[in-house]
Amino acid sequence: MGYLFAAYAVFWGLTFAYVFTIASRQKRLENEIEALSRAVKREET
Amino acid sequence: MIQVQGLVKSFGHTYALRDVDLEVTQGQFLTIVGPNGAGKTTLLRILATLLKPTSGLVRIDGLDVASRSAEIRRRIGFVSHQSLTYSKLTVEENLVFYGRIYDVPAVKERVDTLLTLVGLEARRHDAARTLSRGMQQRLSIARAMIHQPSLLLLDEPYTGLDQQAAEMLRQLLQTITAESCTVVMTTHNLQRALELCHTVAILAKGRIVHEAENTSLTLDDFQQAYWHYVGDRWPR
Amino acid sequence: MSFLNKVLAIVGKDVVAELRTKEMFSSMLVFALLVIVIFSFSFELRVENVAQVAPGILWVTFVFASTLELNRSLAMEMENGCLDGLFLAPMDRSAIYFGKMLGNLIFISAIEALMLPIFSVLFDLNLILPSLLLTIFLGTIGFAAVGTLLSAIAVNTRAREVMLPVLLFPIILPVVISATKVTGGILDGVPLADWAHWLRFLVAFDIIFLAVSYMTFDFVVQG
Amino acid sequence: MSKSLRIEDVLNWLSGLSMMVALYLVFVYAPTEATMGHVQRIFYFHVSSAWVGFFAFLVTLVGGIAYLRGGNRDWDTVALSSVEIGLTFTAMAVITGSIWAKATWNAWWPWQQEPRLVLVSILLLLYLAYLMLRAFVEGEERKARFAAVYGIVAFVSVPFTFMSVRWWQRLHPVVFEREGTHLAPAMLATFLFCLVAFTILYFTLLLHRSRLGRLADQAEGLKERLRTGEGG
Repeated sequence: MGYLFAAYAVFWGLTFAYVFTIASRQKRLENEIEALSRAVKREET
Repeated sequence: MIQVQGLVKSFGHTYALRDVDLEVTQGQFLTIVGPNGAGKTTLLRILATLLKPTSGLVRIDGLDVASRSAEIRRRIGFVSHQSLTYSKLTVEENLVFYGRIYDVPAVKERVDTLLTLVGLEARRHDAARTLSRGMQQRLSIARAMIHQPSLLLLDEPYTGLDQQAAEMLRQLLQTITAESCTVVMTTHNLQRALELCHTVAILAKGRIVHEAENTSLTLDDFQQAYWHYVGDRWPR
Repeated sequence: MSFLNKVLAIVGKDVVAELRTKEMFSSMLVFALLVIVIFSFSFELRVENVAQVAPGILWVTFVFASTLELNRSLAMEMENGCLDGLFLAPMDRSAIYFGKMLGNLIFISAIEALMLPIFSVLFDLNLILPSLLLTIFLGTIGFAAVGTLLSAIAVNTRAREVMLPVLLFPIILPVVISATKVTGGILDGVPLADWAHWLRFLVAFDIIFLAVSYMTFDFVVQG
Repeated sequence: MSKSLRIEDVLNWLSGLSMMVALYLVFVYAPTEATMGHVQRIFYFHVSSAWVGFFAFLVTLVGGIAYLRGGNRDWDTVALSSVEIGLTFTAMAVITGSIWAKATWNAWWPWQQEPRLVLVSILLLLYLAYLMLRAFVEGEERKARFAAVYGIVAFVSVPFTFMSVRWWQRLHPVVFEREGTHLAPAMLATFLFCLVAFTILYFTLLLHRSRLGRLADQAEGLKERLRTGEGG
């Protein structure tokens, strides 16, 4: 039973960790893109 | 001979060439000058079929570079800023090897002619790595001429040469162009640029910004024009 | 035939360059001796029967020697931009692939031919058997077929000497497994019928990877 | 944008829901295996993870071929995303498999009994090499091209590795034989549902990861525009 629990814990741990990295990387890039677009706009005007 | 219309080349998000138009006629000698990073090497490598254009039309002898590259390669000789020769092989072995992969008939005779032309007969059995920079450059030109190309592309041929070697190279180029071979050369040396050419073009930030006939152009005028077009990138 | 002539020209100039300097042969000879010395020290205390570990040592040495050779072979083309010189010629890029691949095959085979007698003497085993030579040859084609393609990728990366083994080893693992198995079988005197399927396997690997490498080589070398 | 958002939402909910159902089936619906007991329940997610890993690498192969044919950078993003997801799931398969092996054979890493373990570790190495290659190549376009070629060659080698590992093992005593297809109907149903649920999860992750790739691309483009001070 302990092994079964461990296996599923590993599975969900990894899945959530991966989803979390995707989400945080997306957030960071969205912020970066927003900052960059503002900079580009400033440059052009 | 060469037709370029709306040529664009990008590497990912970086643009090396933006909208280049160019026309070179048979027997013409065109020099392209521009600062480092202007896109000179990229333009020559596209003409030499080593790079594919991102968009735009590039034709050599009416053949499209993207689709008819094999036929074009038979007509062009390319002198890169690297020597393109094997340092462990001798001068003669290098030329014979290139002769074979270019399907040159009677390779030996052709190699003899070329060695005489570039003045390397005495060094024919020496390994290419033992040659001086100037000799390497002449070997490089012989290599590019092995299949008697009708178009010669030279990328910064004067770089790294001393006065004497540069003078020999100039005479060699004069001899070659006298045989009505079309030449496109790049350089960042304005004085060398005006020596042999019929037309001179200025390339900056991936665009041809100026083109002039070399009939009554003085070095001073040309320098003025260069500063005007290249602008802030030129160190004053 | 002009295609074949060009392939042979590429092979020929590699052979001439090597015969002139003999850089690779001398370094490989030293390399083989070193490997044998290191292995004999690291196994000495435990192994009573050399024939048990000989196939493994043999193939590990071959794999490492091939990697060195492949790196060197493409590095020679990168020097002075010679690869550009080949691309400028009016020939199909597959001629470059087959030229380099044949050259690599010849050099790796020559290295192996050099190492086999050394191994035979030091292990006190007769390794020069027709069946074993066939196995080695088939395995070497596999190395050379994939290795030529991957070394063309690796030379364009930073840290190219490390990159080639990282890319190559997991892919040629089936060759190493099967060749080691067959070598073991031959040395143990197992009848042909028991390892013939491994030979077919090696042939299949060689054919498929020659085809895939031939088809993808163009994409590796353009631009 | 709004339309693709809706697809994302649908997939998000669908994968969440199907994973919940899968959990229910695994722990409640499926009967307990007679000889191995509850530990056998690892099987469902273990094999499904391995399946997603394998499927993801197949997608990388397809993405690589499509990229080389058309030059559309989106395919490269898909191929890279798929490798990342594939590696995550392969790692899960390795770890859950190792735990299972410990429970049944009392060994974390039974090389000899379980050739598939060897195969999966080689898959990990292959695609770690893929990521390493991308990290070491200069230039976006060239990176995509090399990665596509390596993705193709790597996947072609998988059946060979599988076969050689299979045959390699045959000379050793086969200690345990797994009763692969002799599953009870309820077990089989659970297993098949898990496969479907995992495949949906895979596509959901792929969608999000590809969006990440496109965002990164966009950011690069903006940076370049700022640097050169000119529109692309």
